Amino acid sequence: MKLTENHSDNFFKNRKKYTLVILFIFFILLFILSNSLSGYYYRILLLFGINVILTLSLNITNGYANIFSLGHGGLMLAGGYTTALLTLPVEFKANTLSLPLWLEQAQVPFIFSIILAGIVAMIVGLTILLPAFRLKGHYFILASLGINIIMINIAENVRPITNGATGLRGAPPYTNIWWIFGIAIFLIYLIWTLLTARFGRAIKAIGKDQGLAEAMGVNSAKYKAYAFMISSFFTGVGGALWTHLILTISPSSFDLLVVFQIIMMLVIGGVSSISGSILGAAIITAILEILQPL
Amino acid sequence: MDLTYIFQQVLNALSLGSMLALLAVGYTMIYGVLGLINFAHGEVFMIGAFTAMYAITGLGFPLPIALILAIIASVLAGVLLERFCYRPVQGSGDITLFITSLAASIGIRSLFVMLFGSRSMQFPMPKYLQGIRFWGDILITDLNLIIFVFTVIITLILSFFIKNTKLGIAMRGVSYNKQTAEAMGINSTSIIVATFVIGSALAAVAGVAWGLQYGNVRPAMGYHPGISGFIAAVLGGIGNISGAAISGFLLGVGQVLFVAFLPSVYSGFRPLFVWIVLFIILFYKPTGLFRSNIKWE
Amino acid sequence: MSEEILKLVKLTKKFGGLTAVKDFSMTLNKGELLGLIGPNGAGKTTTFNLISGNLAVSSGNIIYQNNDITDLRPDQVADIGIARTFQNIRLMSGMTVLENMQLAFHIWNDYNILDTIFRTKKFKIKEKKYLEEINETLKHFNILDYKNDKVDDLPPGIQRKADITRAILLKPDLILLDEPTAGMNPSETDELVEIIKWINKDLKISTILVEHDMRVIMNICSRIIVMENGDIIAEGSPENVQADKKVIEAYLGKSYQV
Amino acid sequence: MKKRAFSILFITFLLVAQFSIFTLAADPITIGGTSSMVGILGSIGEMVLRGAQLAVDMANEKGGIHGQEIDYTNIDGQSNQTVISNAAIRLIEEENVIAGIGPVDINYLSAAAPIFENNKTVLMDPTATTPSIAEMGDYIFMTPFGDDAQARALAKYVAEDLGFDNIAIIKDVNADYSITLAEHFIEAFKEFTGKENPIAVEENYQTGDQDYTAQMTRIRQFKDIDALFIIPPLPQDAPVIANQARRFGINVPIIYPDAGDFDEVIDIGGDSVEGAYISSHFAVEEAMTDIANEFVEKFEAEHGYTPGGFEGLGFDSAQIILEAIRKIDAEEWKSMNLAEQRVAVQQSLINNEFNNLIVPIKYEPNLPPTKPVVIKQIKNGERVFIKTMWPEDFEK
Amino acid sequence: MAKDSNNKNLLTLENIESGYGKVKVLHNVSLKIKEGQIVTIVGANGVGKSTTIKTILGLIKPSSGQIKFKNELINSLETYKIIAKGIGYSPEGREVFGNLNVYENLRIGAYTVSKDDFTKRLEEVYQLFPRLKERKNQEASSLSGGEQQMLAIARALMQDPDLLILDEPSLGLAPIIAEEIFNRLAEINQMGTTILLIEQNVNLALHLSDHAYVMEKGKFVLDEKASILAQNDYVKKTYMGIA
Repeated sequence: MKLTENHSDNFFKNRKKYTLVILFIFFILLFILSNSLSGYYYRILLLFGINVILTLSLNITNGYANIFSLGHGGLMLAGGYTTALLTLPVEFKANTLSLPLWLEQAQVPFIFSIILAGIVAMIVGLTILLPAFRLKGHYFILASLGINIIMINIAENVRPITNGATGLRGAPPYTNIWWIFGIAIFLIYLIWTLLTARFGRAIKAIGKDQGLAEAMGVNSAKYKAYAFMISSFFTGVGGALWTHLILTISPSSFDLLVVFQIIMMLVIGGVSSISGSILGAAIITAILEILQPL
Repeated sequence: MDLTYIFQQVLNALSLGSMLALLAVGYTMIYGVLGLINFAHGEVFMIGAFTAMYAITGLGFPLPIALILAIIASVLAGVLLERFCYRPVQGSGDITLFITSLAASIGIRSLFVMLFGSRSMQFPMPKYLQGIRFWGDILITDLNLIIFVFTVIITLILSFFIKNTKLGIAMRGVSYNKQTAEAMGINSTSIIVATFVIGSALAAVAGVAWGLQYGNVRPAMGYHPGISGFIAAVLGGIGNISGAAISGFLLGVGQVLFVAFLPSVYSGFRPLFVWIVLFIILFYKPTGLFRSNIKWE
Repeated sequence: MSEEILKLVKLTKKFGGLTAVKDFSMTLNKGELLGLIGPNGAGKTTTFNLISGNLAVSSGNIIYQNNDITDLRPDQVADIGIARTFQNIRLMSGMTVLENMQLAFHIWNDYNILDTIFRTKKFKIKEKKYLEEINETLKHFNILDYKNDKVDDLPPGIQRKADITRAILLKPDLILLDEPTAGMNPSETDELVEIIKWINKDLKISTILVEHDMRVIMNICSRIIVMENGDIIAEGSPENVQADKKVIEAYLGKSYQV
Repeated sequence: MKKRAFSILFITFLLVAQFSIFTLAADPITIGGTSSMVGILGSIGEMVLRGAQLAVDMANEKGGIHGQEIDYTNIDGQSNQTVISNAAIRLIEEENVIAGIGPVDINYLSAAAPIFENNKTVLMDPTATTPSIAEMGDYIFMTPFGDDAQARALAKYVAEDLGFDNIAIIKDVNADYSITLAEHFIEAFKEFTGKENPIAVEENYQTGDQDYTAQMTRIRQFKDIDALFIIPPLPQDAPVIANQARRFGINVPIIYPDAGDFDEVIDIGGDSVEGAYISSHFAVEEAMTDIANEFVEKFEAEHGYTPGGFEGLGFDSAQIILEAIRKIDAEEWKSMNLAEQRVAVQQSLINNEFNNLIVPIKYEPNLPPTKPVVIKQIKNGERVFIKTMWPEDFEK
Repeated sequence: MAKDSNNKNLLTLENIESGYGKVKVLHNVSLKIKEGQIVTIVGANGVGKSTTIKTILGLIKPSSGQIKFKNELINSLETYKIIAKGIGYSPEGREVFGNLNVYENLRIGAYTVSKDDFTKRLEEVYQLFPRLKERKNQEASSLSGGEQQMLAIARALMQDPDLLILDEPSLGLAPIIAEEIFNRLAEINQMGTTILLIEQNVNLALHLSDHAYVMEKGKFVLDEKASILAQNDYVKKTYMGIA
């Protein structure tokens, strides 16, 4: 009781110190890990980081805003393909695909390509889902499932751009521990910062009781769309990071099973909680690897 | 594109439509009483097909007995699912129920892969079903007709049952308002079990029909029809049995007709078209083509 | 003299075949405390839902401070200064009282998303100000001690006060209170009566009060409207209404005597 | 705050716990595999694994290579790109493999390939036939022939030996295997028949489809086709399409690519696939080398059935690696560290011919290997050897 | 009006504590209903009246205390078993099955009854509510509020219960219709059915009942003969608005 009192009243003074100390320790830990871990464990650590990003993104919609989406695999795919097309070697693009010249020649720096990946995922999510926002309950779930199926279908069939079911390969190995955990930390900060302010309170309120939130002056359609946009942006970024880690991308990697795994991470750690998402991502990533030799 | 061709294509679609209709009815009934998308329904369907296959090839039973065994196996699977997967997590929220059903689906599929391998196995078709008849240039396989007629009969019996019997009325009551139904002296648990029994039996019939029609079974066979059944159930207005049956038919026929009338260059985009149509329908009718039987809060 | 704040013109709401509100017209003056009574199902809550935009009006108009607000969404209605409470206590479960209160500042917040992310001075000043306001109001309602408790664990009396506090924090010009004393015991009811008086007199918020407790209604309302079957059957001062034959028959009961 | 601190602690714990499972460099020569045991490619993965394991066992019976025992370590790739790429790095970093045998499908292969390439370790593609696999890197080698070669050999056989010049094609439009094979086949078929348009109709279906009646209704309208070329990416679709074709009265011979070379096809297809022609990697009856006979014998003894083309490919994938090591001087081999040994294997593979395999093979840098294509026919429910198409016969 | 007070207890609640999850709604509630009586619980919205009913019906399980029906302990029984012992229930807000027609609603009401008894009961109930017979093939959702309330009561009567529990039957009804319904309830009671009534229309209810309880904040604060309670100043003041 005392502790909570403290942190909400003097929230800005103490929180900052705590956070900085933890961040400092965390980055030192990362530095040690990145130099001492073998390739395999380093990789698992990276996957864990990507999973944290994906789970946190999904938490915004499926957790806080309570709009249950099954379509995040499709958004990852959108992000992954975007960054792949922007960064693949020109030679590969020229030989395998038939792209407009500007895209074929494009060699976008990593930072911009992941931002663009996020933006494309955001646009995809919005275009497909905007007409679906008035749907309720399982009708919405069905519509969101559509994102996945539509995106996979497009990736499999627009062969001049996506190279069909084989997908694209040869993405540069840009992803590293600093990118992933940098983005993860930023996302954690962003979610925390939003939740403790007007924007996040509105989204949380919609998730708890939409009618009441509206009575408090929250435009639920608008804020749901915002929530979905942030979520799909970071899902797209997660997909992009994944692509630059695995170095290849094909449609079949983003089926329902991926979404299911992320939902598992979300549920195991506890919905609507940042630390829960991290914990869930850690547990599922570890379980998936530990079960491997069986 | 002459009339014969169109008619032939519609005829072709009858059996696929029938199977999806049977699956969709199961989805919608279970959704009605439990508020749950039973993603494992596709696996119940697969279990039916596997049992029938094994009864025929392994034990040498004739098809009708194999069908009965398939129904028994599927019903058992459905009831066990209800008892050990869904009942324990009832009331713990949508997401948990959802995860449970997805996990059950993947679990059963993996179990069958472990037991039988992921390759497909032959589903033998008895000689008396192999007939083909011609009507002018239009070709009709006996099996296609039989599956269709069988489905229509089952659907009619089921609608009669749901409409007129005490149990059927109770099922509708439970799906409309479970708590009030309980306060009328209805044991909702047994109604839920009964619903699983009926839904799973229909899935078994669909599974056997699938095996006969396509000649093979495999552990992953339930995935695609399962999703189609789910779509049909939603499209038909969740909880609406005849709506589900009709939507199942429409979806099956639609899928075949997409192939039939789309230039084959575009046939890769079939799911895209299906989903666009679906989105359009949902945009204008946000609760499906037909009236939902669920009471919305 | 007095200025109109809300005017309902021939408001009608139909649900399928059922007409819940029928050609209902009324006006509310600025600063007034109006009691809306009538049997259950007479259309009081439906009227609230129509004003607050939760239900779509079948026909008729709602005029608020000379603006037609008939077709506004609930959030827009809240934005222009009409707050409401619900018949059942509605708080965000799993959140603390404070978090529930903070939501009320949604429409007043004018820092933008960048202020939020970078925690600018503006953000801090605003949030601090809101926190002070919340503390002050909670203190006035005597529930400051519960500020950091989860609302689910609180007794109904406290929950009800939190519910009303949150509506007040919207700083509305008009508040719709739907049975605020439902489920309260007499001492809690007395406390709520004082609160409602304070809201109306000190905060100068015009109030419409739906209530079943005749003690409350007759004590504090300056004017009463009696509804039955979606329409007005009587209107006037508490004394007049209590004496009205139709009211006695439809609502107060035959044994009712003044 | 407490909760978050706890979770960070937990993660750290997990990571530290994993340190303790470090393995030391092993004495024997290790070959790694990433065959998937589950998922859609599970059954092919298992065939490959059996073949490869047998090659390793046979080498060990003969006393290993350079006096060292051979180990074969397979990590289940689960038909999942993420898992396979993790498995690849684990094989290289933790299991210290000399070379690896990849997953059976190009999608999954392309997840493993960059890791092997970056670590300068040879990765053998056991079954995937897309020619561009050989271009994935200097350390990526294909065991099977490329689809271009397969398509040409098959087109030549169909056009010249069978004399067909008007055929229908049905393929999976979601699978690159089907699409590229069809493209190469059509091109070659035009050349060998000399006809402008020897393809009567080209139909498409989608992965996961089971109902091909709409396509069959269309193919049925072409009454004078000589054959139906079915190009499924996976064996399971092959017989189902045949069944439905027969039901629609399409009674022309059926032609399959190597995806039809499975028992499953005959089991399910039954009478429908009788007489079908298949292009294959290897036929038991027509052993091209001595070791082929030994392989068939030992395989039958161990697993109780006659190996098919994919068991053969699995065997060859491992055998090629073993042969490459064998070609290195023993003294030199022993003086090298692991990284040098890995590079040596690659050096030994390029520009070399290997004859001590089931099917003789020749490598050139970044190209699919040159090797013969076998044509089989299904007769009385058995796949029977018809003809070997030697590279020099069908090459451009 | 008062019936023989020597009659046996049909339903007794002893020291019931009950609620939803962590939140306790009922505190130490005790209640007695004798055979043949009409007993009313009055109280404002949200004081725990409906919770009391739901606890009796087993829809909520009490955390402590005893519930006896016909001298049998029914605390831990499933709802459907409690209903089968002879309790008819007409829920608050009527809760008819909107997707079923009138006949089907009545069929569900008679779920625990054999087919023959059902036909017999159907006639009796139709006699009591002729309007329902006219509309027997109409979907319940299309009925007017009063008709729906009649249907809810009729449905509760279908299994010929010994105890009829009604949760706010006058809710949302015009006074004339409410009165009609109360007249029916009197008739039903005359035929020998014990009635437990929850009402906010205190005036009507107290005139009909033999005995009444006043509930506030999950406790019974008054427990008296209805006729006495109707004269009680506190009740008059608080619940009937008589100053």
